[in-house]
Amino acid sequence: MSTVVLKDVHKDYGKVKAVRGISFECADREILAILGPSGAGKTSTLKMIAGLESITMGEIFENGRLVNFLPPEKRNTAMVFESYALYPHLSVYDNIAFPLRSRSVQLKGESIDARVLEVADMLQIGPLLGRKPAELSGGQKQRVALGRALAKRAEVLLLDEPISHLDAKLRHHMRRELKKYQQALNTTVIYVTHDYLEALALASTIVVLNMGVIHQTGSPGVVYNRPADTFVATLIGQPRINLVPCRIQNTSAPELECISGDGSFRVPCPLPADQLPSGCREVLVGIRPQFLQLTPNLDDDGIAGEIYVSEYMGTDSIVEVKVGDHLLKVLTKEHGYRIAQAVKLQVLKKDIMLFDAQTGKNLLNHREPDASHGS
Amino acid sequence: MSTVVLKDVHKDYGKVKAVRGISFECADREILAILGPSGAGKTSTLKMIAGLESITMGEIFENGRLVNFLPPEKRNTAMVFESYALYPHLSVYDNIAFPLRSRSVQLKGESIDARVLEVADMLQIGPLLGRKPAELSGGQKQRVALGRALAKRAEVLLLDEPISHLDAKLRHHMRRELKKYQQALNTTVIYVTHDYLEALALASTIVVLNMGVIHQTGSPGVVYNRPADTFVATLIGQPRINLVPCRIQNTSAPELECISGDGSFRVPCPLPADQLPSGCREVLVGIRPQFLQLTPNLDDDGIAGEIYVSEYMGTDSIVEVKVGDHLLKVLTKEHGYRIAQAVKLQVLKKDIMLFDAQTGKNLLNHREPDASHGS
Amino acid sequence: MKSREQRWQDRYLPYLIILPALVLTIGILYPFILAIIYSLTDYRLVSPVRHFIGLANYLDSFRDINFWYSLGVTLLYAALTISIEVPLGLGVAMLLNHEIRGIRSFRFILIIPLMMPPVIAALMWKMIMAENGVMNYFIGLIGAAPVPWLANTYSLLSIVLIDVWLYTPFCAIILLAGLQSLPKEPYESAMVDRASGFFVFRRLTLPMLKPFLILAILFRTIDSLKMFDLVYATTKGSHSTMLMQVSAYYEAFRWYNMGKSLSYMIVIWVVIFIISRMLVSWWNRAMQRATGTER
Amino acid sequence: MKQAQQYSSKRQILIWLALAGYAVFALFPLIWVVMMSFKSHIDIISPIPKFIFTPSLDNYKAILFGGQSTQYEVGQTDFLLYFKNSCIITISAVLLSLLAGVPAAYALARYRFRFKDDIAFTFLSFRFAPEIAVIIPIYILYQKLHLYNTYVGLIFVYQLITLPLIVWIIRGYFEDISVEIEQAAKLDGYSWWGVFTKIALPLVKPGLASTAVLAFIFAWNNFIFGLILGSSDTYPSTVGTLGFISYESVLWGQMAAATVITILPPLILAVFIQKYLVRGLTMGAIRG
Amino acid sequence: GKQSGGSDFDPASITGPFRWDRAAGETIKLHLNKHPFTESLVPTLDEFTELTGIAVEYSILSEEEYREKIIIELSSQSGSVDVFMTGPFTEWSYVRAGWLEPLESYLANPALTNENYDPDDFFPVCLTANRWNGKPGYSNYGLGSQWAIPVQVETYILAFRKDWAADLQLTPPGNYKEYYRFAKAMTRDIDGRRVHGVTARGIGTWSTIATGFLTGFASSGCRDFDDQMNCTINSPEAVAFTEIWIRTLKESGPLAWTSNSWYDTKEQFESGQYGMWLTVDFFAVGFENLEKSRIARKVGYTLAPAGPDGKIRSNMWTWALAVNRYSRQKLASWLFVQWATSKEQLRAAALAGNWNPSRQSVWDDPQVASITAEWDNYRAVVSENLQNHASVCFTPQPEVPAIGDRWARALQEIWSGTDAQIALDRAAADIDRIIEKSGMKALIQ
Ligand SMILES: Nc1ncnc2c1ncn2[C@@H]1O[C@H](COP(=O)(O)OP(=O)(O)OP(=O)(O)O)[C@@H](O)[C@H]1O
Ligand SMILES: Nc1ncnc2c1ncn2[C@@H]1O[C@H](COP(=O)(O)OP(=O)(O)OP(=O)(O)O)[C@@H](O)[C@H]1O
Ligand SMILES: [Mg+2]
Ligand SMILES: [Mg+2]
Repeated sequence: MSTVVLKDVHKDYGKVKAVRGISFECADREILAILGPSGAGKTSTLKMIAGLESITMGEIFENGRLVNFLPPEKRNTAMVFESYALYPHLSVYDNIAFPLRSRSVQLKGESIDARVLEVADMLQIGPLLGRKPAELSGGQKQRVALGRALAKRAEVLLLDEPISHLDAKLRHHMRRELKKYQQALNTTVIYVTHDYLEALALASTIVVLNMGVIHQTGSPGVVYNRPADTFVATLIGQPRINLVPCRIQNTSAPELECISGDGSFRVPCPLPADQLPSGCREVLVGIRPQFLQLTPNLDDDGIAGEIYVSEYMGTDSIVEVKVGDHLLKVLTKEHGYRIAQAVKLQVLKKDIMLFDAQTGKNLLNHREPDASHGS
Repeated sequence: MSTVVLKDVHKDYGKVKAVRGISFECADREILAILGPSGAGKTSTLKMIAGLESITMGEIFENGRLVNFLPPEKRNTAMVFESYALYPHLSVYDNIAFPLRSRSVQLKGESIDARVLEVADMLQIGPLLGRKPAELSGGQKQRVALGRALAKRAEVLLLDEPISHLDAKLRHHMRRELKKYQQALNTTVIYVTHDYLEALALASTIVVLNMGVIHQTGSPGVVYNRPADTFVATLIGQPRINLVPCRIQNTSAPELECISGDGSFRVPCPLPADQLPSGCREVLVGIRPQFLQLTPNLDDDGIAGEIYVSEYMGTDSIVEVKVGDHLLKVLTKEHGYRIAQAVKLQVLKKDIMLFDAQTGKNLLNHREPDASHGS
Repeated sequence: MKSREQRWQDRYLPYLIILPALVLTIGILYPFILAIIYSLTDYRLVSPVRHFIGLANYLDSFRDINFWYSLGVTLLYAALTISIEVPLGLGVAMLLNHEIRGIRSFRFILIIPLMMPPVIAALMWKMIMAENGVMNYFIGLIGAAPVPWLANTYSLLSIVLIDVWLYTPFCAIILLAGLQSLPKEPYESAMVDRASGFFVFRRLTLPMLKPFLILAILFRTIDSLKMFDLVYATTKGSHSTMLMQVSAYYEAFRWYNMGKSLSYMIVIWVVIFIISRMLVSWWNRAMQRATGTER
Repeated sequence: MKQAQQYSSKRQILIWLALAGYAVFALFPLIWVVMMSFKSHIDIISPIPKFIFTPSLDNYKAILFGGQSTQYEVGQTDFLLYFKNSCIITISAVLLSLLAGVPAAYALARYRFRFKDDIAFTFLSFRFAPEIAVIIPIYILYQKLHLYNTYVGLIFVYQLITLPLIVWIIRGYFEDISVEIEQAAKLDGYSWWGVFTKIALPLVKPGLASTAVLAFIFAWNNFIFGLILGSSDTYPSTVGTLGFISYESVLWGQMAAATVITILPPLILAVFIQKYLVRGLTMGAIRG
Repeated sequence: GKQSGGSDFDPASITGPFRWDRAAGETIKLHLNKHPFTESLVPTLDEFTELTGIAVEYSILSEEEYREKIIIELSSQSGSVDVFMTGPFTEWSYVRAGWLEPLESYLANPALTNENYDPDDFFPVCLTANRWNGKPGYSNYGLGSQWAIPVQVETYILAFRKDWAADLQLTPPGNYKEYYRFAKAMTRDIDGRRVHGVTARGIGTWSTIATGFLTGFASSGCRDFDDQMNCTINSPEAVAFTEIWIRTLKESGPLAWTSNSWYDTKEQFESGQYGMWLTVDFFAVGFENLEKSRIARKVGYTLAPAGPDGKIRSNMWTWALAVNRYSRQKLASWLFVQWATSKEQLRAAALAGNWNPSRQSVWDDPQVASITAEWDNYRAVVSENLQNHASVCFTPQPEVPAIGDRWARALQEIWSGTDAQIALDRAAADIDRIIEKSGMKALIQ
């Protein structure tokens, strides 16, 4: 049984406020991802959970027990450091075996061997076991760091961008292995990443952190489909979401419409008038590039625009469409568009998000939860 | 004018052969990406170009001049190290200003200031200028390292995974800035990455490296659409390409067909019989997940299969479809498939790749170059 | 052209950098050689003439049981001091490495003994260890009989005690600086790995600190094998404290036998040379191991 | 600066106690010396050690101003001269050693070249020689070269003490600097000198400072070189301090006062240096 | 000025009337031992320069350092020292090494020695002690050239706590059996603290021999060498005396006798913890110092205990000024020696604490005499000693330091439990070897 609970935790480094009162709960045996841009306070949070950084304010509980003052060696955690923190004088094998030999684990020769080999195999570093860290490439070091944490089989596994230096293939493999490992050993995992895909693919809960403040906590589906605010919406999804400043107006259309300043962009308002916060008329309309349909057929309904630029991205192209003063990104599989070609853009009402122009808050957030996220 | 040419370059670390004879040319003012998995020899190659590692064998030319023995400080290169290698005793400002104060650049006070601020602005590290590296987060350190290299405005810029620690948004921003910078200053850039998307988006030439050997050199479009072999094909593209071992057979179909061992998978052979290497019958058929169309309509043509697992990935889902003994990945926007649901898979002949089962070499590589890659 | 320039750099730059130090060194080399030559003569301070007598001084010494005794006492002395000072210094350094309140004052206090010139320190200690001195006074307080600290049987140990007092701070400083230069991250990860203090000490601190430990041992070995001041100032070299350099002093300055005295000192020089050679190659290996860059 | 470990108060107290225990051992003789410097001779030779006495400044007066001393024990008025000599010789010797030795240490740490280990060992082997062994040959040489009883001669011979220490200990610190940081500096366009002065030196500053202090202390405390190779113009203060062993008794009080004064410079130096004995922000990150 | 020196300088070549300014403009270099004589000399050096036009540089060191330094300076034969302090048995080494300038022809030359100098005013024993003909053997004592002019003299007398003796109703010992008993009787607890009957030097160097021990040894009729330069420190009488000497120390002496240097011993005695010390007479200055000593006015002085034949042979030492044979300013050097050992200078020195004076006239000076007036019968004892009992008790030969150190080590061994005969036999054998090697035997007549 291992839960981790943070209650209004703060971390100051002198004048720098790295973490400004965050609270979340990580349930037993779940993978919780802390997602945030560079400098958000992810590493600081993780180090506080590990007991490596003092807590400026607030409380951290592990298994219901207050651990603010428990030294790291008394907690049953394992951690992968962003900078690896390998033992320079030990071979890869001994690095991985190190926690196993410590008093808290104290395995004997053969079982150490078995565990090290198992982990090495999983991380594909078998042939490197005899080398010293100085003789490894960046990605290899990172895998050793991961191996060291995994070999220990701690109750709580803290991972700080553990696979950022691996290639896509290996990363994919690692993600799977990690999930298998976590399920087999019933470990609680807190996973720090700046990669939303990783968070979506791995975690059951995502905590979105920025500038030391939590913007949203939720399941991957919720975070993706119902971002709490524009920050979360832009952080997640690539190419990033289109945000168009609009006014909500009562037009001739059957329902309210969101219309941009120059009138070039107009979409139906996904909220009925009575659900709009009173007085709120200035909004940001958010539409993910995938949800914009591009058609060369100018007779179709939709927003008129012209192709501005088109970027080839393997299978898909990212096409930027100029609509009035706005550039909208569209993800499409068609590569045939010419620059300056006139097109129409279509969008389903269900794919339209609405954010408060002032606060950035999502105005739709009382909608039903969307259950469509995957395995 | 800055070209970089490698001729049969080798690098051994004692018994470890990190680079085993690679040759490529980086034209003036181009961005060349070295793409490869962890341990491929990317960093080693870069360090040899910078003059930081001795060259075990082979020759490196910069601007046509042999530089094997030129000390690093005499070359006009800048480099971002994988491990940042920031100067721990200097503030961020001084770290960035450091190369500007060197004898080879020798800027004076104000112009240094201007350059540092410009770079800091571009990298969004303005507020951090007064801090020491130890007070930075991982991503911030990486940006400082990048800033230091950019500030110098060297003729050749060597970047070793320079944005691996940044979030998607920032990464995107950086990529753009880098491109702008490169175009403005006419810098030649060699960019090491394990991220194929980065390579595709940035580079005009991609060198695919694995185990110290070059698998392919080419433009992004060529590398993506006409991978030299299965290694390149699987390295690039996410989810990775489906490879199905097949035999080429003369069936009742109008052309040759590729049929898997159990017969469950069959697709037309993209090559006419006379273009097949003699005796080659065992092949790997490669189809990217994007090119497989999934239809619940069992009356349609196509390969019959059933849904095995479905993974939610934001907009798309990765659906694995069981076809006989094979699992094929399909990228789709439809999320509604049930496990074990029977489906049909369709693929266009132009989207089928063919690899030699023994050597892994792409059998289609004498086809016309595909010009469909974007801006 | 370029490649030649580079090769020139590669080849000669290091020598160039070392040159000033080397020049100083070579200047001092001359007296060394002179000393060796004198040791092959019957050089007496009170005699104007010197004759070359080959290895006679050495053979003479080797036949003299006092020589062997002296050598034995010297080795014993070095072994005793080093085996106390280095572990104790390590302990002190590790205590001083904690960032706790008041640690700065402690760091300062604990190196003060080093600042006493050894001769003076020894005189002061002699006073403290006198029959009516403070040591016996304190011992008397707990009811024990006064101890003749500097008389034959105790004198070597007493001088070892003074040496420990004087030079433990030296070890502590070197080791503290060493501890401070260790990378911090492995410690953090070891903490998370729940390694016990002792385990971390044995598996992390010791191996990474080894180069510094060896340096401390090296310098202490060199200095204690040629220890002179403390003995000279306390017992003037009673039988049990007849270290090699004290013997050599007697031969040269009291009995005028410069040649013989030099033979003693050349022998101790050789002993130090051999031990240091071993320590230095050990240091080289440890240095590479600690950073994981074995060649 | 942040400190990862949080000390429980129990642990702090334990560390404190252990340190205090050692501090008593380290300080006791010194306290005794300081007390002695304020005692009269009759109190000093008291058969029962005196902890309570009427302090007087007579001893200090005697050594600083010579002046009033009893009929048979004239104070040593040259002490201040010797003190000045010590300062000149020791500081110059340490500076010379730093100037020549630190670059050498750097080369030994960073470059690979032929005879490297032998050269390094040669530096060290200087310290092997028992002082008494080399002192006579040096004396004879100095007489010939007119270096006898000169500052230059003494500064030169003090290299025997300071140079090996500086080369060897600093070399260790240089070896600790991550190679990549220096490589980065090279790429940034700096020659070895630039890298050395702008990167390597600042990074080893703490080690440099403490080693320089050690070298200073060892040189300051040396006795035999000054005695044999100097004369009344150039004697260092150690020789002066021993001068308080008068013909028929040791002037313990004055000697103690002189000792207190003699250890002041290293002490003051150590106060300044003390902050370098603490890991700066820069340290800890230098090993790759 | 002109050079009046060099190893072949002949003082007889100088003629004419005596003039102080004969060597004006020269500079001489003194090497001085830390000593009351030095202390009184240094402030008056300007007077000398004024008188003679000779500039003086000097270096002062404590005794141990002084001895090392002077040997090195002299052995360099570079003339880096002109005038230095020395004394009887150390001179013997220097004489054989040829470092000393014989002074009798300077004394005899009226062009060089002024008529008021009055060499006969020196105690005869003091001049004798600084003469030697370079040949080994006791019969050569006091023969030959005058190598140095004494500035001070020390002899050995017995200092004891007369207050304790009175308490215990003891009379001071007249022989060494009594000496043993006297020490034993005074060893007891006073106020719960142990006090000891006797103290003495005990470090393993010749100074341990040269002091009270040698006085007792010689008084007991023993010698260190026979006429053939065979070591006799292990003769039956010698062993008997040595045994009783060590036994006394062991049973009634300091706990750590083997680390007792002269100043430890003096402090011990002055701290009031010891009953008796066969010591050098001038230490009385310290004992009687009311400010610094706990035993001032509590000490009695008497002659050293006598041997079986009733004779007392008190060992002695003089500090004396000698001239370096390799000096390049011998004339100036001699003028300095003459000036520094003049009646006026030595009187001033004595008044400044240079004890005991080497000139009869100074010793008899009322002002000088008044200093010691309150020191029990110190004056009488010292006078008696100088008249009748004092002489250097080592046999003249250049290896005194080596044999003295070896001998002292034997005493330490005996103190640590080795049988006296065995320890002394071994020492004698070693000493014979030293003499053998030194080539002395060839010089015996
Ligand atoms: N100093 C060294 N000694 C021995 N082997 C080394 C050394 N440096 C690198 N290697 C090995 O050489 C190979 C190539 O290393 P390199 O650092 O070039 O890889 P890379 O492509 O940069 O990988 P990554 O993406 O993980 O950083 C790896 O197998 C690595 O283990
Ligand atoms: N030791 C320190 N002193 C001062 N400020 C610090 C220190 N460590 C971190 N910070 C600051 O605190 C903030 C949070 O840092 P943290 O390392 O937690 O970020 P992060 O979310 O892990 O970022 P990244 O993804 O770049 O690693 C950053 O702005 C950083 O500059
Ligand atoms: Mg971080
Ligand atoms: Mg790399």
